[in-house]
Amino acid sequence: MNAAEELKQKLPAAVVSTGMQVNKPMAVIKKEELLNAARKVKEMGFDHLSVITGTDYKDHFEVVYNFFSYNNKHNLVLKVIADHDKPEVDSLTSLWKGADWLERETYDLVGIKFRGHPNLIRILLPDGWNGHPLRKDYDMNTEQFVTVGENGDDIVSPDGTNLLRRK
Amino acid sequence: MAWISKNWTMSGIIKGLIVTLKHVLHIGNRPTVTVQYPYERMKLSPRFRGLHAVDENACIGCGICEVNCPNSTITIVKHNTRWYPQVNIGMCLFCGICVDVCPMNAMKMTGNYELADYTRESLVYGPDRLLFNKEVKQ
Amino acid sequence: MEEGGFRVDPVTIDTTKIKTAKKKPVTALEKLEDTGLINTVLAAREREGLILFSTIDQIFNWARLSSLWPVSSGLACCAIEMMATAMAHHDIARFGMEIFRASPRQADLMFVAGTVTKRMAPRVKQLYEMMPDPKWVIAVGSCASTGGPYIESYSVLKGVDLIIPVDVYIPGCPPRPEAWLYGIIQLREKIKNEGYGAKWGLNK
Amino acid sequence: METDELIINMGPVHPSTHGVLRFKLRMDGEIIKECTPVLGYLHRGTEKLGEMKTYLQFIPYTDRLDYMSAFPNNYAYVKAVEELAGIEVPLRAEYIRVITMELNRIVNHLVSIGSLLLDLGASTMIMWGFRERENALQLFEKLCGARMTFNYIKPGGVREDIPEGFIPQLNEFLKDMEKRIEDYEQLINSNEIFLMRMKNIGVISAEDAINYGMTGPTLRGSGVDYDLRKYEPYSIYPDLDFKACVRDECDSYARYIVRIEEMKESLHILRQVVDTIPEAKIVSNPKYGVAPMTGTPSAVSTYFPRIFTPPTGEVYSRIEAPKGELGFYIASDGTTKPYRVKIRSPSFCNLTAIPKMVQGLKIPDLIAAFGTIDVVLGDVDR
Amino acid sequence: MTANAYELIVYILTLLGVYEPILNVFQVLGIEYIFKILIVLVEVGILFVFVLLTVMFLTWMERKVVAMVQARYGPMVTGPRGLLQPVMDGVKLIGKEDIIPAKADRWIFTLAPFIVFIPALLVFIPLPFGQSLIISDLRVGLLYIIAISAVSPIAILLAGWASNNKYSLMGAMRAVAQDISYTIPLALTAIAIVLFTGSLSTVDIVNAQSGTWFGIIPKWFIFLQPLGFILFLIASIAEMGRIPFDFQESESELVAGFFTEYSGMKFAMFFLAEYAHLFAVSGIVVTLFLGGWTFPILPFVPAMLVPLVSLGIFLVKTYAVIFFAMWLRDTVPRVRIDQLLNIGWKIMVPLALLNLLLAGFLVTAGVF
Repeated sequence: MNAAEELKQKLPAAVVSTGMQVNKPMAVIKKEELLNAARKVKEMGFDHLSVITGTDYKDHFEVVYNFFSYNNKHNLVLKVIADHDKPEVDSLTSLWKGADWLERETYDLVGIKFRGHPNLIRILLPDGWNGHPLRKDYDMNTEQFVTVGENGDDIVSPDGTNLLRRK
Repeated sequence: MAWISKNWTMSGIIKGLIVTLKHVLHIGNRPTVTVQYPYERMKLSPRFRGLHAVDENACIGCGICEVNCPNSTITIVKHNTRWYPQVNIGMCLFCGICVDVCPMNAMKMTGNYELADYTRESLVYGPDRLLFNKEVKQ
Repeated sequence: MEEGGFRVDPVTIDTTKIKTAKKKPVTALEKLEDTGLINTVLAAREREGLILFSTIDQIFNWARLSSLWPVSSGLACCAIEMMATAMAHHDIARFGMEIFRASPRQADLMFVAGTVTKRMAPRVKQLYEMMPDPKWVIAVGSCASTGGPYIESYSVLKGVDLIIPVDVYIPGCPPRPEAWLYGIIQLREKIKNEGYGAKWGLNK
Repeated sequence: METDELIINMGPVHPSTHGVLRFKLRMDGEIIKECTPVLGYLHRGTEKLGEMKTYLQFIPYTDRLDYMSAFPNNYAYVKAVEELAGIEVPLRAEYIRVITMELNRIVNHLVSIGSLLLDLGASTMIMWGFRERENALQLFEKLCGARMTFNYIKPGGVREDIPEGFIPQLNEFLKDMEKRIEDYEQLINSNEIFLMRMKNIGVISAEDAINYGMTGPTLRGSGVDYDLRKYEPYSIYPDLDFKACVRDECDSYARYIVRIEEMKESLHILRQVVDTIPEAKIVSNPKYGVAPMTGTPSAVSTYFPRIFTPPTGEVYSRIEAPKGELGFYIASDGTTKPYRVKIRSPSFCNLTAIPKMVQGLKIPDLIAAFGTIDVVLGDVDR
Repeated sequence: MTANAYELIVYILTLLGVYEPILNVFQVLGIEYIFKILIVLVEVGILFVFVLLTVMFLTWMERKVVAMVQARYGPMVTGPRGLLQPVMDGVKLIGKEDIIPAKADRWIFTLAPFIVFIPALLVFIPLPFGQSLIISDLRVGLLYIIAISAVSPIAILLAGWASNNKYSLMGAMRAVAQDISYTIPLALTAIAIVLFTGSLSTVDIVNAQSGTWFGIIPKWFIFLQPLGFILFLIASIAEMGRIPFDFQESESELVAGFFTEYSGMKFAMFFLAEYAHLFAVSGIVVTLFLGGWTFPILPFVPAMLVPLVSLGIFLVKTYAVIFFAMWLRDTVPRVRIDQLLNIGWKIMVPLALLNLLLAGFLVTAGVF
């Protein structure tokens, strides 16, 4: 029995379906039950949160969590489906501190909000950047420029006249 | 501090000093390795991916390299009644995909890396600077 | 950061006006001669008519080209090749350039080595402005020259010459250390042909 | 006593932030009260570009993520694609890949140790490290024609076969390298000042390291015996004899020692691989079957597909890169381009722990601890 | 036998037969003192030119030594083996724009380089370069040297404060803390030497080291006080602010330390002062512990050549110490500032006191 099935036995209410992500057991989790499921997953010995991925599927968002257990050498994938209009899932920072930046990055690039995250601000792009680039509807043609403010922070503006020498 | 009193002989630093002195005096296969570039050159691998070259007779101007180039470095332009690729080496990744995909094996990458120039415009290598003639060369 | 002191605008050559060469030039120096750049400079000197000051110019030019201290600011991949250029096998120190100054105030030359992102662009510009005149910029690699691999990206500046003037472009992704040295030699040739009496107002 | 806090912005242009990272430091005199890394000064949008390029076109971009060790990057991406499309790889190609990856691990650790020492103020080690690195780069150049950005490992094989004279040169390098590592150890390992700077600095316990998602030498320096090559084996690693290098002091010195030991282990692996490399094909082609063993570019262009469409699906594949666990998540919608590429970069996740590691230390300790987690900004910001 | 450089010049002029005639001319005009001042100016001028040339050579040497350790060549293109490189650097720095940051304190910002540079030259005045090659044999020579070197932290503090830059200020603070904590062991070990000689005069100290024991071992203080020598060497490397103790400009932490904001000639002055300091401190080490210009072969040298030969001996010894400093720089990393202060106060000072005690015992026992 793989880890996904085990999780389904333990938390039948949370798991929507189980399957495989190529060679890793995967469980699709209800959005509301994510934190419970994650807690259970951690109890099952999955102590390493490898990656958090957010994907824009035009009509919905998928957030994929890859877990790994250092003791049992097992993999487990959790998948959460979020609405496209109001993408919001629970934050796992209380369980894994490593989730902090991964969630911030997902928020930054894909625009999925993490409920309960202590410091959900952009991490790779400057504060004030318009849009989330990894969404499929991100407009690649809009030019945004960055200038430096008083204490070294970035200011985003569509106007690059201070920066550019020539067009 | 107690830690230092254990290591007061500084034997580690003395060991390090001996190694560096060996380098100063070139003891035991520790030579000066500098290759004085404008006067001497390193041996270049024949596979080195430098400036492109296009075989004048083989190229059919099909544009497969243009399509496969990851960042549209290559454009096909007209040159002496035929169509040849023009490479903006200021943009090029030197990844060699254009060489791999060329159906006629007309695209080559030479060992020329001395490409520095004063203007951005002169980094665009048109067919006049890329073409070579296989028959003439051999 | 604001600057004090008096600023000097040296007589620089507007290289953007150089059009493509007539013949097929081989080295960049030949290209330079081909475009009549040297003659332009010489003519500019003749207009001033003072040979002594052009001698001073030559001395200063020689000093400047012999001791170009780069500011140590690496941005991305090319910075590693910058380190490789400074290291034992290629040894930029032979040209007297191993003094990588961490403070731009003491540097003469800036290698823009790597991708200039939009977020980094104002900082690069600031760094350039903090350097004292005379100063030169070498754009290294495709990213700094035109945006290179990331030209389609949303967060990359398409060429550092949009924000600061560039003297020499070194293509390559990243250019091998010999290509760097070749670029440096090209810059030395360029400095050789510049007119810098401006400090004392002699050439104007 | 009332004292003012000093706020220092270290970076983005600073000699010891290894690129364009910025630390916002709240200082109490020389003591760091809070350290906030500010990232993104090298954010180049690689993941978005991954969606815009075809599978083959994206391989050169993976080179430029962690530019200190491009082969593992190439391999991780290609491995993900291979898993996605179910491509089998000929044995010789796997051997060549392991050669390149282990060589690259040595190169990476050389530069990492060198720049650590440079940050501590000793300029010699980086010169020596780069001297050996140059020898390795000549091998790379001989093999694939580029020094840092290779674009060599392709789905189903490698771009070109091993050229003539490569194996002798590699053997020479291996022989040379052993002596050099002895030199480094003599120079650094027992240097009292180095020990003073590194021991008990940047301590992070095994639980914390796991919780923060640290991987690679940083994790093994904290006493977690974990190496993906050993416990989730890929390529030909199951057939090879090597050990995961673990130290349990959890401090900067342990991480440094792990790197030195890993270089030796890599030499050991390379010696085995060089002895047993089989004579076989280097490319297998999903469309045209398995190609014969080839070495010429023309053959590569003949047997390589220009357009490549894996089936719909998603995959997360990870390898043990020199800096830690490098993973690629690829979602495919059955077209020629990936639907989504997500890069799990080791540097990014290792950097998460820096604020925890340096709290209460001083700026020089921050530099020492930061040097030992071996961050490359191209990998952090992507 | 002449005592100092002034007398040496007079002696040479007398030998050439020009001293009396010129003196007569000035005496007739009644401005004899002007002639004396002229001679002093000449000797000081020679010293300063010599020091500046040495400093330039030292920058070249530093780069070459680093290059040798690191398996490369160092400067090669400019001049033969790159010998002209320091000249070119100097000329270039003269021609650079001189930036004074807008928020800096202009007056102090401009003053600081001079306050660093001038003491670095003044240290050389009581330093015996060879027999009778000394500007002035001050009776408090050693005290003068220690006092003058204590001026440079003030200038560094001025520079760091005036720059209005956090890194500069931190670098300056560190430099001052470091200088203060290392001047004490430096002075204490120097006092141990004074116990032997009974005089603060540098010439006396050198003369005291001129003999030999058993006809073979030169009577240098290094053999009497090995501990004192090591302490003095470490303290003087810290005083020079070189790796492993280069906090004032620790590049990887503080960008360029207290001179982060300096450019052009002002920066060059810091640069020159640093190397002049290196030369001076090495000279002091040689004078105090390595017998100065003395060497057992000196009695066999013809009296006419003694100043020249002794100068050569002094320079060889000094360059050996300088080479050691450079060699050490290429080998070891930098210690941390608090570790440095710990070493200074908790180890160096007690050891220096112990050394003083030992010296006292040796003197009382009449060993020397």
